[in-house]
Amino acid sequence: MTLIFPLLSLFIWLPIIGGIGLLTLKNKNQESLSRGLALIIALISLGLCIPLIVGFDSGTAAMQWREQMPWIASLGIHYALGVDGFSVPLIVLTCFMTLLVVLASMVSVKDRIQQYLAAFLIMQGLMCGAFVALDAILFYTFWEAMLVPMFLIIGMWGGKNRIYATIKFFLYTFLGSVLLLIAIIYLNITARKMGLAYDQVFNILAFHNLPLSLIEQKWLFIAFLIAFAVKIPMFPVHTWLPDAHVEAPTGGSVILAAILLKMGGYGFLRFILPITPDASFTFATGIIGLSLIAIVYIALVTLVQTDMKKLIAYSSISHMGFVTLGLFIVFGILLSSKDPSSAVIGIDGAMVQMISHGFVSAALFLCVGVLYDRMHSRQIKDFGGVVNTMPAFAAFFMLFALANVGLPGTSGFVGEFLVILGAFKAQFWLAVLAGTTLILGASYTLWMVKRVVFGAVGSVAVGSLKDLNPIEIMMFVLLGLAILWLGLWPAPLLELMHASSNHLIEQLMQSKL
Amino acid sequence: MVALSDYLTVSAILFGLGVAGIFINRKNIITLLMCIELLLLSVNTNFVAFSHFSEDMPGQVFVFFILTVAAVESAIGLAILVVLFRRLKTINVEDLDSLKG
Amino acid sequence: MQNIGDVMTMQQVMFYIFSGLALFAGSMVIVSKNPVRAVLFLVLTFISMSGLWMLLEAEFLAITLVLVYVGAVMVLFLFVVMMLDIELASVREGFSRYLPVGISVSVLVVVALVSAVGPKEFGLEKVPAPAPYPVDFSNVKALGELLYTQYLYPFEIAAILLLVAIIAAISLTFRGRRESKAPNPSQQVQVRKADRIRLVKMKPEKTGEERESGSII
Amino acid sequence: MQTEMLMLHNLALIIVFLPLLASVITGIGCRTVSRTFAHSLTISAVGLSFFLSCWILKALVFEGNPGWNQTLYTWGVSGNTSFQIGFLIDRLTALMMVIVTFISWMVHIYTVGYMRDDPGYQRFFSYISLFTFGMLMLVMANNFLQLFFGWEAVGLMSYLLIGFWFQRESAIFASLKAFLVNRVGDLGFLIGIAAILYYFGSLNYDSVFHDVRELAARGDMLIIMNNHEWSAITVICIALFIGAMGKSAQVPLHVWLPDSMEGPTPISALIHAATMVTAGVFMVARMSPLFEYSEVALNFVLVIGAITCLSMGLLGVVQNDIKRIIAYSTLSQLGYMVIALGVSAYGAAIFHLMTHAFFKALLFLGAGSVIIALHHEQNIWKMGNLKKYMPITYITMLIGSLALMGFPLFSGFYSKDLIIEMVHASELPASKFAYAIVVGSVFITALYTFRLFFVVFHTKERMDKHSIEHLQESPAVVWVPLVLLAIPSVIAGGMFIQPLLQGYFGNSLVVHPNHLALTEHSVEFKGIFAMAVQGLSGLPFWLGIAGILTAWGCYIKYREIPLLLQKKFSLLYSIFKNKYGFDLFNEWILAPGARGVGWIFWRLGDRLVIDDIGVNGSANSIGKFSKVVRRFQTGYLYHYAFTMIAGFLALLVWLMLT
Repeated sequence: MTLIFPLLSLFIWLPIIGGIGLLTLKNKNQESLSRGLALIIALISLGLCIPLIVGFDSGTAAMQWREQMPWIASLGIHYALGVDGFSVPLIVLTCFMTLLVVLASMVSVKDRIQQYLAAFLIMQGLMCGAFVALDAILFYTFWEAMLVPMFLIIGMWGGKNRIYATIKFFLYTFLGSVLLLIAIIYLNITARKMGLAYDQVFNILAFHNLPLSLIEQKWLFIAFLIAFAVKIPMFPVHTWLPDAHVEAPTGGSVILAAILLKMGGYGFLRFILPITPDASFTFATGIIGLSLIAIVYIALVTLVQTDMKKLIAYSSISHMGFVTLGLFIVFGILLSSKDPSSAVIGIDGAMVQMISHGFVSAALFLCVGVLYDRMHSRQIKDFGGVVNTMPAFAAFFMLFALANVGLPGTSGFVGEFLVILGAFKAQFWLAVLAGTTLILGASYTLWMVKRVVFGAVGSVAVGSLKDLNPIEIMMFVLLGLAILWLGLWPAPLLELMHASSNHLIEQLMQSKL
Repeated sequence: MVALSDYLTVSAILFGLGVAGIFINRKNIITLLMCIELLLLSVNTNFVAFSHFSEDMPGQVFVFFILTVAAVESAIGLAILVVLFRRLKTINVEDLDSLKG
Repeated sequence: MQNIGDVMTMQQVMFYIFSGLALFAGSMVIVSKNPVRAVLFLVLTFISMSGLWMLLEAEFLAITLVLVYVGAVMVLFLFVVMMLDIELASVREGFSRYLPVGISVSVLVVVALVSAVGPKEFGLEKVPAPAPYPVDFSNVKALGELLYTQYLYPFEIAAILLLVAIIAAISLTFRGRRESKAPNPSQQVQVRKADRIRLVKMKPEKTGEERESGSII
Repeated sequence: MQTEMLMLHNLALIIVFLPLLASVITGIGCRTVSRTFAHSLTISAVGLSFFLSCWILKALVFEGNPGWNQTLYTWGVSGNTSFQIGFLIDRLTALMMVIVTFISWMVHIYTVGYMRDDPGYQRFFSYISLFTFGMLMLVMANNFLQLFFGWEAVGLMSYLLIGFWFQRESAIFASLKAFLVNRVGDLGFLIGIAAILYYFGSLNYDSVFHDVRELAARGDMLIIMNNHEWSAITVICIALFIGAMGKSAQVPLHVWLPDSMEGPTPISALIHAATMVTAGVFMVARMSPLFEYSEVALNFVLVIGAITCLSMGLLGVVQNDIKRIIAYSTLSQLGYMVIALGVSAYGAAIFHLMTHAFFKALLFLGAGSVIIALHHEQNIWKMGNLKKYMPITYITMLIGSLALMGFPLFSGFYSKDLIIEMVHASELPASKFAYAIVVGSVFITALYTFRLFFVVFHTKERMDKHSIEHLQESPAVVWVPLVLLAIPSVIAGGMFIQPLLQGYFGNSLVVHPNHLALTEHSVEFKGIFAMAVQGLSGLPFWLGIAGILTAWGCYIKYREIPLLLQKKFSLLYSIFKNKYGFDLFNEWILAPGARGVGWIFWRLGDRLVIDDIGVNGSANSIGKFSKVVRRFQTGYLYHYAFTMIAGFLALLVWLMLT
């Protein structure tokens, strides 16, 4: 084992230790102190992304920045970390979003700020942990541990109906997790049977190469699918998301939408597709069907929502439909064109869609948070003519809404564009159905904008709104720049995961049978 | 000669008495305990009988242990009974339903 | 040994006497109204059973049953029964109501058991009686040899179990030591005025006259 | 030569990004910068872009520069597909650049006067500059991705500008409608792009145009339904054309354009008459190498264009809002252009696009001039005899109207006559039908144009007293652009027809040898005046005259005729008034239908089936089950004992029986 700088460990443990430190802080002005500390930790974490990206070799699909040491030695469980082109963008997204949440809390959270910030920092560490874990049990540990801070965040700082929402959220995700564990254990047993080395029996990369019969793959696929589909969330296991979002505090919604949902997509990339390629092929039609339902059906449901957060939550589901669609049209493309490199577009599209959705949905939730802080309402009917009193806010809101609509030049476009291009390669009608999001997405987003932002001043409360303060402006500018950058020049992101996407396609082309 | 089945029958009848006692004395916890003693006694008799007829000593060792456990059980049971009575001023089983789901 | 069918041997006589006694006493245990009498019948059951055990050449256990069980446990029962003041009427309530159920269930049990262990399975033909032990055979010695060699470990555990039972019984029924009633001088010295006296401010009540005249002094 | 090319490359960059820069500066600082700063910055930026565009046009036309294809940067690489951003400059692009920057510049100047009192002054300038940027990106694109970017960017600006007066409910409604209808077209466009990527493996024009012949020869088929195969190229072309239908407002995606008149008038002139709506026409012309290989698509284009041309012209006759009349006229004229595209007369379509841009911008700005003079009154029946008060507007509007109806020597005559000739010469199955429509539409065009003209500028004064007192000619910033636009409205046709027929577009437009009507025609061309004289004897001219006379008869001389007709054909009238029911269908069936379906999905699917039955249902059933099971837990010892014994007994019996 060569000694390298434990950068990835730092990503995990710096925020966690920082968060625990915040909890133990006792001081006269502990609130402002904890705010400052949290900000510093979040900034350092984001700063750590620079060496991560600079030191990352995008030319290879191999895991980098690897760390490995025994954890539960008797079972062969290791503390194994590493990143590839799929995890790096997600880590950066995580650090970025946590910084935003910390910034947002500066103005909007008054109650138990210390614990609030601590929960988010710990959350950050755990999420990074899940993205970098190479050991299945380690991944599972982070995956499960993540539920706890989120549970607390919604349960403690949430809205009126928060208990129902938290329990629904917890039970839903927990149901999936149990199956995930079973699948991991099954893989472990298979790995032992194959006589794999002691440090390989829980290694995810070793799982990728396990020979599995079709029936085994099918069962594993279903177990993994339930675990990850709940997180994404796919139709029909999506109903926890609107409830959780509506009750969650702004920061909770941001993290939930921006990163937790990506866990599901990441799980597809890391577990389902490489471990069970043949089962994925078998079930591809079904998953594509569910994705299309998510895109069209959920978009129609979104249209009639009256609560802004619920609307954005439903729109998230609809957008995440593109992620699963992108991942599974790959099989269709491979069938119809044989050229493996033309199938990469699906994976790329899904990945870009995840990152972009992270930015866009977070931005929209922050916008709703800004309005909620001032009006204590999220009902669309309570607003109208916000632009009259909050022009700067309206401009940002418009930008983010357009990104949600998928306007070219914003990040929202890139993922959808790539996925639709890929979908056409697979099947004509897939592209048409996926393309309806162009119309439906615009309908629900801009209709909301119309009712909230435009028009004459709707009520006295709207008339007395105050425009953004500097911290909020900073937040929105950061997000706006990220969205525009990704929309106008996604090349760096695509380049980053280029090798990993190609590698995944190779894995998919090789049947395990 | 007395057959093994005779001993077993006697102990079976004794067991039946113990069971019947539990049913018809369902109010009185002391009688319940006594009935349990009856059950144990019949079981022990079985052990002794089998041990004798199969000329196998460890059967009696078992009885020895069962006796120990039975003694312990009744000691603790009675202690609990005393505490219970002190607390609730009753040993009527129908009043003792805090385990009710 | 040849005239089994004709004459009851001494053994058989003893068996029937003891088992009849045991069953009678056992049934009295469950039907007697007075718990004290129930306990006494239980004692009788035990004693007759120990007689049966004697017939089975388990002398040590038979003696132990009488000495330990009857001598200690049953006395304990008696003790408790007498100590607790039990209303007999309420305890006997519903006796006749449950009688049919109890009897039918127990008859079922007995029938099932007897058909399982009856002569068909364990009769003399199937399980012949063993030859009696020689005169110099010591049941105690044989048991002791087993207990202190092969079963030493369980034996010790049984001892521990008894110890635990003792401690548990004591701690369960222990009411706590009676506190000393002697005053504690250090506490007495530390007492402050506020601990003892509370001053309350009240509006003076108006007298009847004042109320009538309406004048204020 | 090398340095010159480099300079031209940089020029193209500057042309595009100057308006963007100006827009961003004014946009970000729209609360802080002064009005003067805002308009001088954007006007000079767009003006500079215009002059530089002229320079490029000059280099292409007079200096023999063949045009170039420059790559700006790589947008992204996915698999073996590389998406690049860059510019394709050829004669078509250069002409479009000049038109766009010129009209935009005029509108910028005009806006100074028109929006003088508006609180959103700086924002407005930022928007229209940004629009100019988007339009330039669109016309200068050298690949489909960037084309789509520009396409959506102008759509967005149109959305923002229609809803510019965001306090007006009708304006924000119209803006949303415009965006959504455009999105329907965009869906088709995007499918077309996806198809192009699938069949050509690239989105760059040059490789696509290069490979198209091969694809056509190969005859790839795309299975649409089970046993329904379409040729790939037809699918691509029709999908792209659906995009064009959205942007260029062809039936049935035209519904947004009349409503878009809720926006400020300069916007109507710039976006909804001269530039953006012609993007579809431009796009089809740009894609001529593709369309030429699909007879089916061309027929489709032709039929859609013809339907739009006639049906929308008819609606123009019954409208009363000055801007809406011009808007329907725009729709009808777009129909002309699309017809021209359908018969492969791409050059003629672009020609008409150009002349139309000039005279329609002129008409809109003239209408705007009237509107501000009357304090935002738009109903033509509350105007009248304005020639007395607004002579410059009157004359320029007259020029615009004559150009629109295609009076000989005016620009509209040449372009329209050319289109009519082309349709006549075409051999497509649908061309006979289209020919009847284009000729008939000349009459209708003249009728609604002069109806507007006569009612507004002649007849008696119907304004209220207050308005008359303040009535006067608009200020110079308003009428100077009118004059500047009136000049090309007159001369652009004559100036441009000769180079057009002599192959101005060169290889930037491709016509299949089977459809070579345009070049054949050039042989017969004998000069602009000869053409005008020849036009005097043609059927279209007399139809136009008839139209003017009818308008004069109905609206000046015998005012009762239209009322009589209205009563007599009340059913027809109400159909026209309701715009054939498209709006009714959209507003009462389509939109509520979608919402209703959404509502049903939400309540029935999400709430009832998934949440209540699935999620809460399973939780409740577990709860109910436990409630039942709980009964066994009575707390009575003897119950437990009984259960134990019963179990034991059962076991015993079972053991014995087996």
